[in-house]
Amino acid sequence: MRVGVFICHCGNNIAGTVDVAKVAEAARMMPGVAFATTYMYTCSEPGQEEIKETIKREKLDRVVVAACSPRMHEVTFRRTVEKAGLNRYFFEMANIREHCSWVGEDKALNTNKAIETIKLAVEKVKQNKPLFPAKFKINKRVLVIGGGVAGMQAALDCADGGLDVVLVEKSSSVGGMMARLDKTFPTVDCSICILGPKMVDVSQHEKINLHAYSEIEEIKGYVGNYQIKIRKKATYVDWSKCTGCGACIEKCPSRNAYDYFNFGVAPARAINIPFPQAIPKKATIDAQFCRQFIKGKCGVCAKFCPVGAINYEMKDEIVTEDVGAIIVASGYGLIDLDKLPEYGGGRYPDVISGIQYERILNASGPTSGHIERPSDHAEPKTIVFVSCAGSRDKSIGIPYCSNFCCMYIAKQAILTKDHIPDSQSYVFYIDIRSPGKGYDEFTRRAQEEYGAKYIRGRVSRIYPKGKKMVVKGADTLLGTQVEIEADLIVLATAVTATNDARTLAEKLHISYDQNGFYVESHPKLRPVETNTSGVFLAGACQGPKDIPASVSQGSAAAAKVLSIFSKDTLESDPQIARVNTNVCVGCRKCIGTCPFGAIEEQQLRDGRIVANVIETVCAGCGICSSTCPCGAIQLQHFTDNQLLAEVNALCLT
Amino acid sequence: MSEKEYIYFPGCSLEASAIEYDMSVRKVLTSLGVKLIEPDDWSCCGSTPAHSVDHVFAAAVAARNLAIVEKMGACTVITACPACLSAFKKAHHRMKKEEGFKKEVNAILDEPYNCGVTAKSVLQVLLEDIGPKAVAEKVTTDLPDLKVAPYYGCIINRPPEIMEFDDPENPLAMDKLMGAVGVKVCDFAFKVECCGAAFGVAKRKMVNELSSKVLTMALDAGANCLVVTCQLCQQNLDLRQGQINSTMGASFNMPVLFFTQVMGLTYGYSSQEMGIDKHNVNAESLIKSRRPVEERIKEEQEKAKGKKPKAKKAEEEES
Amino acid sequence: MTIEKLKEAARKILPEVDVVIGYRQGFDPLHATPYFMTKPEQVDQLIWNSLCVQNLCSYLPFLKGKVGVIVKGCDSRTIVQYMQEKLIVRENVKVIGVPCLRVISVKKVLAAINQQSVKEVTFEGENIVVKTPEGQKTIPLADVAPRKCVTCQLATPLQYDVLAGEGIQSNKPQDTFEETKEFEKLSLEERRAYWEKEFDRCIRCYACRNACPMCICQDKCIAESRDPHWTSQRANVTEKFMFHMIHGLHLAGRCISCEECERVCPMDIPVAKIKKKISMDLKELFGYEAGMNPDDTPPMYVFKVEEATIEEHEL
Amino acid sequence: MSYVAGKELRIVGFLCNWCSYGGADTAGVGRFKQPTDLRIIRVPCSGRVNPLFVVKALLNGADGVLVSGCHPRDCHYSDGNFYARRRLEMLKRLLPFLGIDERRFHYTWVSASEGARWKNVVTDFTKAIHNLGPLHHKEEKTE
Repeated sequence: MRVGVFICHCGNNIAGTVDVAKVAEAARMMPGVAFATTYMYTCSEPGQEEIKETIKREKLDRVVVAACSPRMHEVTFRRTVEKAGLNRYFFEMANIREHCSWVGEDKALNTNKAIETIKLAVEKVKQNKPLFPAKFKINKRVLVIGGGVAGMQAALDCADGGLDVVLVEKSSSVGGMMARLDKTFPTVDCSICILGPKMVDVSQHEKINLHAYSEIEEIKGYVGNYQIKIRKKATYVDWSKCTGCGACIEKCPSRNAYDYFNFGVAPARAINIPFPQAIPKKATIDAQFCRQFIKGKCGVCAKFCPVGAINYEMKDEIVTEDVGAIIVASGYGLIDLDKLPEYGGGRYPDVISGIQYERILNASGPTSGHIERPSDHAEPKTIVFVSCAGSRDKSIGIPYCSNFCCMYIAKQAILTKDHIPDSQSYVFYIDIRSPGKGYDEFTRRAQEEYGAKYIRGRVSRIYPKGKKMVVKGADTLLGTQVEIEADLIVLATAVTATNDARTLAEKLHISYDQNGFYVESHPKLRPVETNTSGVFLAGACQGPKDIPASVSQGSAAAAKVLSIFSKDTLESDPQIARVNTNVCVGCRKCIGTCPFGAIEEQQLRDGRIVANVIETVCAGCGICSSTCPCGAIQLQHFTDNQLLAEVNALCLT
Repeated sequence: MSEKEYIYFPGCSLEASAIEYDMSVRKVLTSLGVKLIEPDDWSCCGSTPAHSVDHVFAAAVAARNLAIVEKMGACTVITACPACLSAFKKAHHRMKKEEGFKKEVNAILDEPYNCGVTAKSVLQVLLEDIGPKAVAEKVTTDLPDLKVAPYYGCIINRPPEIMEFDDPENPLAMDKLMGAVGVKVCDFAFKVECCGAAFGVAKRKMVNELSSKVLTMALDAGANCLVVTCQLCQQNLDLRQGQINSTMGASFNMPVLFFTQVMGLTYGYSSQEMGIDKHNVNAESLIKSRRPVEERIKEEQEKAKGKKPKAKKAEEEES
Repeated sequence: MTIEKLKEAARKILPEVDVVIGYRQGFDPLHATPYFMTKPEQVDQLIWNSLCVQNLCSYLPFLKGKVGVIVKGCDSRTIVQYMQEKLIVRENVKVIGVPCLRVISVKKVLAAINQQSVKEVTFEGENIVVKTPEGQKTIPLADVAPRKCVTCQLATPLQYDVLAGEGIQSNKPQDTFEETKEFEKLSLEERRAYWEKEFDRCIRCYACRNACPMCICQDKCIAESRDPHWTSQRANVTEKFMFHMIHGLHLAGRCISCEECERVCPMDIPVAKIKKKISMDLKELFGYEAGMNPDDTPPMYVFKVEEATIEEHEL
Repeated sequence: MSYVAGKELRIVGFLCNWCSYGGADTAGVGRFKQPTDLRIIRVPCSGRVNPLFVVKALLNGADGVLVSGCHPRDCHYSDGNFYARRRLEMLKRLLPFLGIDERRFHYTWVSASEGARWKNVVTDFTKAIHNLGPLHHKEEKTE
């Protein structure tokens, strides 16, 4: 066996704290190693060429690259050795950067650690067997979770690319948060005017199958072949009949249902269509408030519905869809006002959230676009905006910046001036974050043209004084305390993950960070992929994002799906379990423990019952291998012998 | 109601400047069937003067008293003074959390403190251990003219992780108790704003400004009287009210009573028994209209009768 | 008389099965040995007494067709465990249950007669009478009973199709793992030294494994294979230790404490000790006892999303 | 296997590729300094870690073994860490019976985003092992 070891300097990233020359020297002494060298940037074009040539020149049959994390470049180098004629699994990576040069301070110890890490890889690679991926057909349909702007963009791009799209939206209409906005920064064009056409496209595109008012129940399968169970929640209105005429809403007697779309700015009816441009424009009954459900008598809507669409008996319905890839665009949430007691959040009606103000500004909102404050419907003259209301505040567990508040506050200040020329806006801020194209100019306009007074400092307390609200805070630039008597206070409440983000992640088998936002597989280079192949991310479910960023991610995710669907078959990862039927005693323990039901009984000609792995279903976790008492079922590339070789490399003295 | 017993730590000011607080606390708790035992040889709680110079020392002074209570075999000590309360709770909290600190403190003490004592405010005892229901049962007298703004001050419930009582931003304990004894309570936004605290001498003007804000807010809230839990607040707001008027060119005339005094009055004690007369701003004008509680109850019943049909109508609209 | 009932049962069952497994006299009067009966006349040689120690169920997973087997209470846990692990088809096994209060430990008897050859063995009430060249010795059965009999709760088998004799109640105290707890009182160093000393004697004859009813891998055992290569053939204590850990951990949640492993060990290594410790922990963690309820699943092959008894370990 | 005399002990870590291995990467990218003793073996899932690997390591020369997987409910293969939890807990309780201090074996959960947490796990575990000292009386070769 002739193993070649290539040690990467990675500029100074490795060579800075590891004596690479010494490492190479030590590597040459390792049994089975025929060649070892160092290289400045192994991952570079010439670096890979070097590897290919050396393989040929030195007749290497195994290769170890000691460099960064395999999560970074394993794929790159596998391709390299394959090009040089070796099976791509005759390659191992020794992680001497993330796990060594970057975390250890003592050069001698680092060097020793690097040597041992390479020894580990060498021992493993000597145990490696050639593996060959099987091909399997893929189902070229895509599931998009979330009908916000990111989800719709992804759905439309996929559909235009010729894919069948299943779009699942939790609420009764697509549109998401953007549909709630009045105008958008920095162009101040009407939000629904630019979103509306997209919504219509979604509803009319023959390739898009929209499940509104539905949620993901269960996800089974693997890239190329997912089986999705979707729960269509009971609307108590037969949408095939409903024309969206609104007669029922007119007549509905229970008038204090919570208005989710307007974030409770004003009460809604128990039967409702969230907004005029809703897609689909169908009514939904909120059983929490509907008298028919609470009191057991009413039936007014049923009486007045011209098409007899009302059906109080309706039950949730489970539909199944088979797809080959999933785009997650489940969006974001906002913290509740009452999490901010020092601002009187939830206590004083005239302390509202940014999104609520957005609805008040909006012509299709509960006040038809007239700015009036909740308490007495008076037109406010002095409006105070408080940015970072919750954001960048460790004490309530939200250490991060919510990304777009600075900008929408500037927008809202501008719009306020447009609506009420004799009004005065104040903005309390920590920093103005306006890095986007035309963003900083925009925040300046708010101050210079629209006279919004920006105060750098935080608000300590908000309390009522007569009809006014007093905002007490610090001006850190003047180094004084300020008190402003305002009519309306708008809190830029922090962006959070949606409250069901974690449960959805568990169904998808993707990971989320401590704040509940989904983790991309590389923060820079794979921003819309997850570590679960076939599942992609778009929009704010991955972290707070404004509209352009969400839209680009929607398109990016769509592009990713289209590219994997550009082939008819996918290569299955050969790193799956395989049964040695000569050894298997048919105890069936693996069958019971496999999370994917990938193992079945099989009778051999001699009548013996043994286990058999269904290749396309096996995901390669290896639970079977650690369950099997006689080592008959082995996870390829992570077999007992391969792991034992590593253990022995470290332990046997 | 079952006989309750508590170790009661009066603290320095309740023996002197705020003796009326002590009087009212003892009387009110007695009428609620609570027996108070004063620990022998209790000493300074270690508040402001001590902890502003040396934390270990301050903790030791507090812990000395807690150790005494521990030795008495009790696990709770109650006090009316928020300063004592926070001194005790702070010392206990940090000694419990940091083994090193505990050693340091106990090294100074003859009798080590083993962190076995919970300090509670009289307010907390009344609200949680006795409860509004029992508190209400003892009411004999109605004070129709009294409209109180409950003013909690800064430390009775802050910092929350140490004081572990009520809401740090919008406390309601006194509101509930005042409600329970049938006194009109005004919702008041300055419940926990600063009164100027111990700066009365050093920075008089600042204290006057801050206190005057509190009084103004109380007036705006429609109150004609402040109820407090802290004798320092009481001092700044009552004793200095004349001062405030002259510095701020105002004309406040708002009595500032301890919540226990108000409770006592509703229990039928006289102004003298509650030491109302010890205050600067005279509260008599608000109290003199006092009457047996039955009268109020009758009134309310009549009102209710008057209301009935109206309420009915609303019901019909609903359905 | 139990033996008559046994013979009768065996004869009755024989026509329906390919073989009936029982006991007959072994190579000397002190040993009984497993006996495979296929013809009615063989049944006459069947014996039943306190010498019938072997767990005959161990053969079941490896026998095709229908089998009859004589099963003591303790052995019946094997049947149950096989059922849990679907290693036998219960319908294909005719279980002849036999009530039993205790067997003897040959090792203990030989110790009592300081290892002389045995001429004759008879039973008088609760005593065993052993004739040796030097005369005869009467020993109370209780004194030479193996450990498992001392706390045996299964005088009557859990599973049987026919019961030879009347069902009897156990008169023994519950097993409270005293021995295990005692051992845990030793210091870490003492325990480590203990095992290194014990395992050092191991000759890796694999008798413990071969006798174990749950070691279903038998000649496929990873202690002997090269793929996977868990242990080398080197005769050092580490490799021996490793082998016994393999045996122990493979039996986690499966060991029905028949203690055959210990009975057959030629070096008298207390190999059952480790398995008992694991059984104790798993009983405590998951309330699971192997071989008691056919509907259970061994705890290492299932999980709960919330494990009430497992707390996260802090560093 | 070569040692750096006195300074290091032998610590073997089995890390789930999807979470803890990534967490260790994250720690590296964040330059969170850690002791150098740990050697990492990459596995697809904590459920792949047969307790016998831990035993093998401890018997053959490791002074400490660390297994780290995804937080419960967050397993890339949905159930792997649930099996791991049961099996490794069983092992952790068994070790002292064999005369091996159970603190020499630690299993925990670290996600790919928890770089800081990973640093703490490594630092604390290494500290713990150094407090316990070497498990085997082997003559340590110097470089």
